[in-house]
Amino acid sequence: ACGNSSAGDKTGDLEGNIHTLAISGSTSVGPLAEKLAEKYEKNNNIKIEINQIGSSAGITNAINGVSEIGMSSRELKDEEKESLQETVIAYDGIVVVTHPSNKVKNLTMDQVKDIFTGKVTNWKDLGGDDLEIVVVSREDGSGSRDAFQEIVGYSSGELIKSAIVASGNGNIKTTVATNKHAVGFISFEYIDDSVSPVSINGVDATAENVLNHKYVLSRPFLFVHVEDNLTNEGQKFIDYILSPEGQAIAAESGAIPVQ
Amino acid sequence: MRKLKDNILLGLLWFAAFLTVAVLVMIVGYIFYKGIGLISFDFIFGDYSPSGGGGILPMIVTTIYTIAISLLIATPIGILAAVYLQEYAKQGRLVNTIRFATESLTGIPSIIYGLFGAVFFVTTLKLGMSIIAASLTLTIIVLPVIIRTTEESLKTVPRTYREGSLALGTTKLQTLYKVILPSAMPGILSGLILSMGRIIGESAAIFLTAGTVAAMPASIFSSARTLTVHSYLVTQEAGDIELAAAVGIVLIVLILILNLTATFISKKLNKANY
Amino acid sequence: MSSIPIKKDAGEIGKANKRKYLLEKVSGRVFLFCALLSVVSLLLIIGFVFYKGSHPFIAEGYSFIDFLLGSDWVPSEDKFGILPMIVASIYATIGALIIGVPIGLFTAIFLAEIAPRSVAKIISPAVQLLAGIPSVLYGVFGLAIIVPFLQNNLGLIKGQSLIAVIIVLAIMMLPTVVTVAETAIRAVPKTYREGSLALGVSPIGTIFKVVVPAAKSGIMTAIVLGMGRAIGETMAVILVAGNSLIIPTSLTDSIRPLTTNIALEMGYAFGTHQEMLFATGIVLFSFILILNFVLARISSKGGN
Amino acid sequence: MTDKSVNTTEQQKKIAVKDLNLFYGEKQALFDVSIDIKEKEVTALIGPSGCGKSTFLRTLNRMNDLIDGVKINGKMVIDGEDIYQTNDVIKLRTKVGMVFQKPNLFPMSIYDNVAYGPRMQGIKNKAELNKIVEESLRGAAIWDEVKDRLKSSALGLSGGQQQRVCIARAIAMKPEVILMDEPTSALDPISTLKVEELIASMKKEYTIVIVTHNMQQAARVSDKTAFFLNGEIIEFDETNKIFSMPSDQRTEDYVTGRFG
Amino acid sequence: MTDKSVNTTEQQKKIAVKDLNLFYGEKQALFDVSIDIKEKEVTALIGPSGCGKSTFLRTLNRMNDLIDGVKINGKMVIDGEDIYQTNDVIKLRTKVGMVFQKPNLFPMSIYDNVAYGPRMQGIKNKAELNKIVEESLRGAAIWDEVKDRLKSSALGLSGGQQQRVCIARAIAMKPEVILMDEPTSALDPISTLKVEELIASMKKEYTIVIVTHNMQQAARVSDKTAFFLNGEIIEFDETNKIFSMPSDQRTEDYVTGRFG
Ligand SMILES: Nc1ncnc2c1ncn2[C@@H]1O[C@H](COP(=O)(O)OP(=O)(O)OP(=O)(O)O)[C@@H](O)[C@H]1O
Ligand SMILES: Nc1ncnc2c1ncn2[C@@H]1O[C@H](COP(=O)(O)OP(=O)(O)OP(=O)(O)O)[C@@H](O)[C@H]1O
Ligand SMILES: [Mg+2]
Ligand SMILES: [Mg+2]
Ligand SMILES: O=P([O-])([O-])[O-]
Repeated sequence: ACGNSSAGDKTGDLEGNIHTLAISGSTSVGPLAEKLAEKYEKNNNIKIEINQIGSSAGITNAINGVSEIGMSSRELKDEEKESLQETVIAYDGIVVVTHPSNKVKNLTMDQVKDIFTGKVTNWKDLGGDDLEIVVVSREDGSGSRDAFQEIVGYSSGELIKSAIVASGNGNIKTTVATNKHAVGFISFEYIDDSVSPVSINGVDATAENVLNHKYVLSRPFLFVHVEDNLTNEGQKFIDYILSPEGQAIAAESGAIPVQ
Repeated sequence: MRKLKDNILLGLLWFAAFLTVAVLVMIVGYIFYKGIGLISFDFIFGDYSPSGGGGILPMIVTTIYTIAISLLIATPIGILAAVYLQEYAKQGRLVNTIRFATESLTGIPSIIYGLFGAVFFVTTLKLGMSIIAASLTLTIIVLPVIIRTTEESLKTVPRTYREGSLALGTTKLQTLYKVILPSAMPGILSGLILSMGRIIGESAAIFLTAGTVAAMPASIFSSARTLTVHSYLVTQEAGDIELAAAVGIVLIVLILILNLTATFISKKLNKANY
Repeated sequence: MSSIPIKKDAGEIGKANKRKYLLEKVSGRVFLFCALLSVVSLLLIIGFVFYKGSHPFIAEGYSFIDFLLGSDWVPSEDKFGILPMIVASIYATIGALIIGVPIGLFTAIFLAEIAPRSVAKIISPAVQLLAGIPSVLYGVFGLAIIVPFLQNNLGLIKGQSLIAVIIVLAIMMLPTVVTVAETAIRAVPKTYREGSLALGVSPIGTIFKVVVPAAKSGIMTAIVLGMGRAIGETMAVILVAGNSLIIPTSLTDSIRPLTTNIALEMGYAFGTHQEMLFATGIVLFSFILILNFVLARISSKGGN
Repeated sequence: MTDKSVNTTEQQKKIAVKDLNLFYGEKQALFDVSIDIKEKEVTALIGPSGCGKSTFLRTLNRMNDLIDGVKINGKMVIDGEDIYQTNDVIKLRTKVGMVFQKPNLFPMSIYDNVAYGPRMQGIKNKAELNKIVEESLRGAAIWDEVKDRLKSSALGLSGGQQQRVCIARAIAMKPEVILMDEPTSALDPISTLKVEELIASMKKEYTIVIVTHNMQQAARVSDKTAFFLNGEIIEFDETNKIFSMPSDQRTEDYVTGRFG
Repeated sequence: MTDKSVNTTEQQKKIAVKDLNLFYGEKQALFDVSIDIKEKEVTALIGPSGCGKSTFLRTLNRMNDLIDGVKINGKMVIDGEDIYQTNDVIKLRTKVGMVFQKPNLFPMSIYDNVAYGPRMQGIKNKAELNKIVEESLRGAAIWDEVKDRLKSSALGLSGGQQQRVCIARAIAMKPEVILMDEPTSALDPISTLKVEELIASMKKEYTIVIVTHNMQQAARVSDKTAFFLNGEIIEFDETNKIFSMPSDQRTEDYVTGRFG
């Protein structure tokens, strides 16, 4: 993934010396990383390639050297930890969302669990209309799903079988936005008017509440790399992200800064 | 009795054709209806910005790159392979094996090509996620299409041309490039159009081999995002149907332009041939 | 003295042709090489997928039977059963064929035999153009129009369903089926038509009793290619299938066909999970080969 | 019924063509063609290539309707009915059968080929169909050769056999007129002979119009011969007369092989 | 050079065929064919359809090599060289030109069609090509008709013109022998006449072998005639003799139109 720029005749040395930083992985981290990279590239002579191909693919790429840095929205597995260094670049809140017409605006964590494991199947049992519940989940292996399940306290095997499995936050959002039975979960960054966020145990899903640990549905955004593969330029980009300027950009785009 | 049956069948034929046309009009209409609002000069010719706004020029450029490179590699190989099968090979086991292989290749879902490309071109051949890796993967995808269509159009070249040429003491090779290929050209071109469609429409295989970098590619060794991958990501991750549709409009127009160009060239060639 | 130039002359002519023959030989080899390249790529792909996909069963002690017949797919808990997906793929393909093939064939017949030339000249290229529209866009259309439509009009709790997949796939195979079948029907010798019409048979009778049967093999190809599209399609299906891990028992159940399973999870899979996705690919591939084989059989039988 | 002498002259006039002109788009292919064809006679149409024989033959069952841009004027009356005034082409074609230059059997079994027409007429009864098929194949002098393989593909037959099955297929519709466009030109001599014998025997029941390039054939099988040249009928007379003492120089040139 | 009497008998024997057998796969199409063809004569091959005329003609320039499964044995000597012993088919085909039944010009201009062969032989010189093209078209008696449209499509010519351009294309290679397979069967009478005249004039320079279905044509253009039947040569003799007093009954039957 090294830009052996052959079109270097015009811009000469400048072009030729540009370092290409290859980053790939989580589709949740991707948009944030793109924004950070956009700002960073403006002031630095560097080209950053960001590929949103899923957390595990990114981790694999980092391990076998296809990418310098991998992005993950899930915790590393033990065998991955052996070869990789990780850096938390931000936190991400996960919100339970429903159709805007849904009267249920608050749920307890137990209720969330009952919904996703199929113990409760009608909104009327939760104070809503007499409507069957349609559960929408992310795909097995997704960082968002891993984190959500772990915090709510159920396993993939317990997820109600008839759940719709949507790939990507956008897909969940579209599904929930067009179905008044539906409930799903998405990243903070993707919230808009088309869906209605649900507070958990009375706590609203805001960055503030995540930071003060009142809102517990959150997970880290990770940059991972193999120790020896990280170049100076790569290190500098990570440093930039962790700097106040970088963290401000993260906050702006809906993620939660690391203090 | 027969008349009634005829009329019913005729009605069904009209109905089916109407249905097909209606569905197709609906799809194109829907895409235009949803996306047209976003179409602007800046959208098509502007650089992309992750923080919103921005255009899709990098994706257009990437798309054109992938089409050009894949066809550049696949066209000669495909045509020559077809020439071998149709003009040179003794019809027998080897030819049947090759035909079976090419036919099976057309049946493999593109996600499997994507996986293969990701491991073989990206990792093993160390091309990295790049336009070239994606193009090589796409080459394998369209090769069978080109071979099949070329074979078909070679079949339609009258035997009399071959005989006429050979009887003048020319070699097979001379006959091939002076007489046979020129008159098979329209058919070959329509195969290339089909291949272009396949390349443009591909997402899974490209996504895994070229990646999704939303920036103007510096070279063919850069990671990049094609229009189709863009509309895929926009749908799946951002859930932005309007944007996906706007990209769709650009795609449809691009396909239209390429088709018309190819048809035009084919007409020109035909005229040159009379 | 005089014999030398003659000899030389003769030698030259021979040489000129010799070069031609040599060129002939070399080019033949080059053509063969190109043809073999496609075989090599197929072998590479098959080899690669099989190598990856068979690993868990050979080296890690998973049972292939459990893989095929198991109905639980929970990769994080080491459960890999793809029966629901096999069933889903079969249902979706058959359903799409049932809807898409007749409509496609009738449209093709209409375009080739009934439509005025001017009309066919507009519709046929338009239909071909649609074959080139990326499948993602069909998926977007499905998700934004078909899914809500089914939900609202059939009174379902969710529109992502087997029927939605069938409709989307049927639409997607239309351009292929129409285009290939139309070509085949147009290629039927005029003499058949004349023969039938001269017997006082109506044009419609002629079409259905003589022309269409004579185009059988081309029509079969149209169906095979359309089916290939249906089985192999991923991106549109992901959006409208619902991807639930149940064995569908009704048209309104959400399904997860084999292709979507691979595409859905490949980005997140690693280790055994990833290998199992390759194994899913093997099943899919075998599925396609078997179907191609069966259809080839049927059509060659029909041909006799 | 098969006795000619019973018929009055008026009845004998099966087909009456008067001042027929035919155009392919701008190009005129037939010029003021007039001819009367009698019932239960064999009429041969001869003439050099491209002179309009096929075109004329195909006007008799309106097969030219299938070609875009064909314009016809003049009068063509069969059994007292102007065939270009009626809309029932199907009826016309049922009455006027046709055998083509190249055998054009459908890719079906022999039986299905012959039964095709009657079936499309609505005849479903198995026994009745069997009867029609057998009679037609016998009528076309091919029954003995194919009776054991009725269910096998018609395309497996030799050219001559195929052509006779084509004739059987036409006979199965019980037509009154049979048009044949160079029916033996694709056949070997033995098959040709068989088809010629068949034509000779068929004229007891059918009115036959045959196009041929082969002068000897015209002489052998026909009662009357019409000589076409450049879209016109130059001469129409008893076959004997045309071949022994034609009244037009051009006819003589042609039949004696001075051109063509 | 053009005076026949100068040649000795041995020289006159341009082509000598001895006991030639040809098989299409299992099926034998030629049986023990032996024939000597003299230089600068026109030899006509006649016989009913399927008797092997075309097959035989095509063995003379090894066009049958193109067909899978063809097996040949026997001896075929042209100019003293056994053409099935050499590997240089190109040289053979340059020497033995061929004109086909249907004019088969390439979809190029008239000029390019005629220049095609010489160009493929490596002649690039513009002036030289121009000369060859003009000479060949003159030789084929078509120059005056096409000289103003050399650059326009050859496919826009009439059938007869096309056939003569085909002949010009063959002549352009300066062959010694020209094979013609029913060269006028697709042509109208006027074109046919022109091609026949051309053949008559060409025999001053070329050895010509022509297949024809048309007895009159054979009689008009050829010096010698060979009658084929079922893959055998039944009779080979002076054309006059074949048509006036053939020695074989089957030949007589055929030339008098008793079959075929
Ligand atoms: N579909 C057509 N469109 C235009 N012209 C046609 C068409 N069919 C035939 N012609 C022309 O009409 C004339 C008469 O053709 P027709 O086929 O009737 O000749 P024919 O006497 O049957 O010749 P042949 O003996 O070669 O079969 C010819 O000049 C031919 O080129
Ligand atoms: N490619 C082939 N494969 C098998 N059999 C063939 C092939 N070509 C010709 N034949 C057979 O060989 C025999 C001689 O054919 P050929 O074409 O030489 O006849 P012909 O005398 O030229 O007939 P025509 O006058 O119809 O052109 C025929 O029985 C024919 O069916
Ligand atoms: Mg005709
Ligand atoms: Mg022949
Ligand atoms: O795309 P993910 O962030 O859910 O892995």
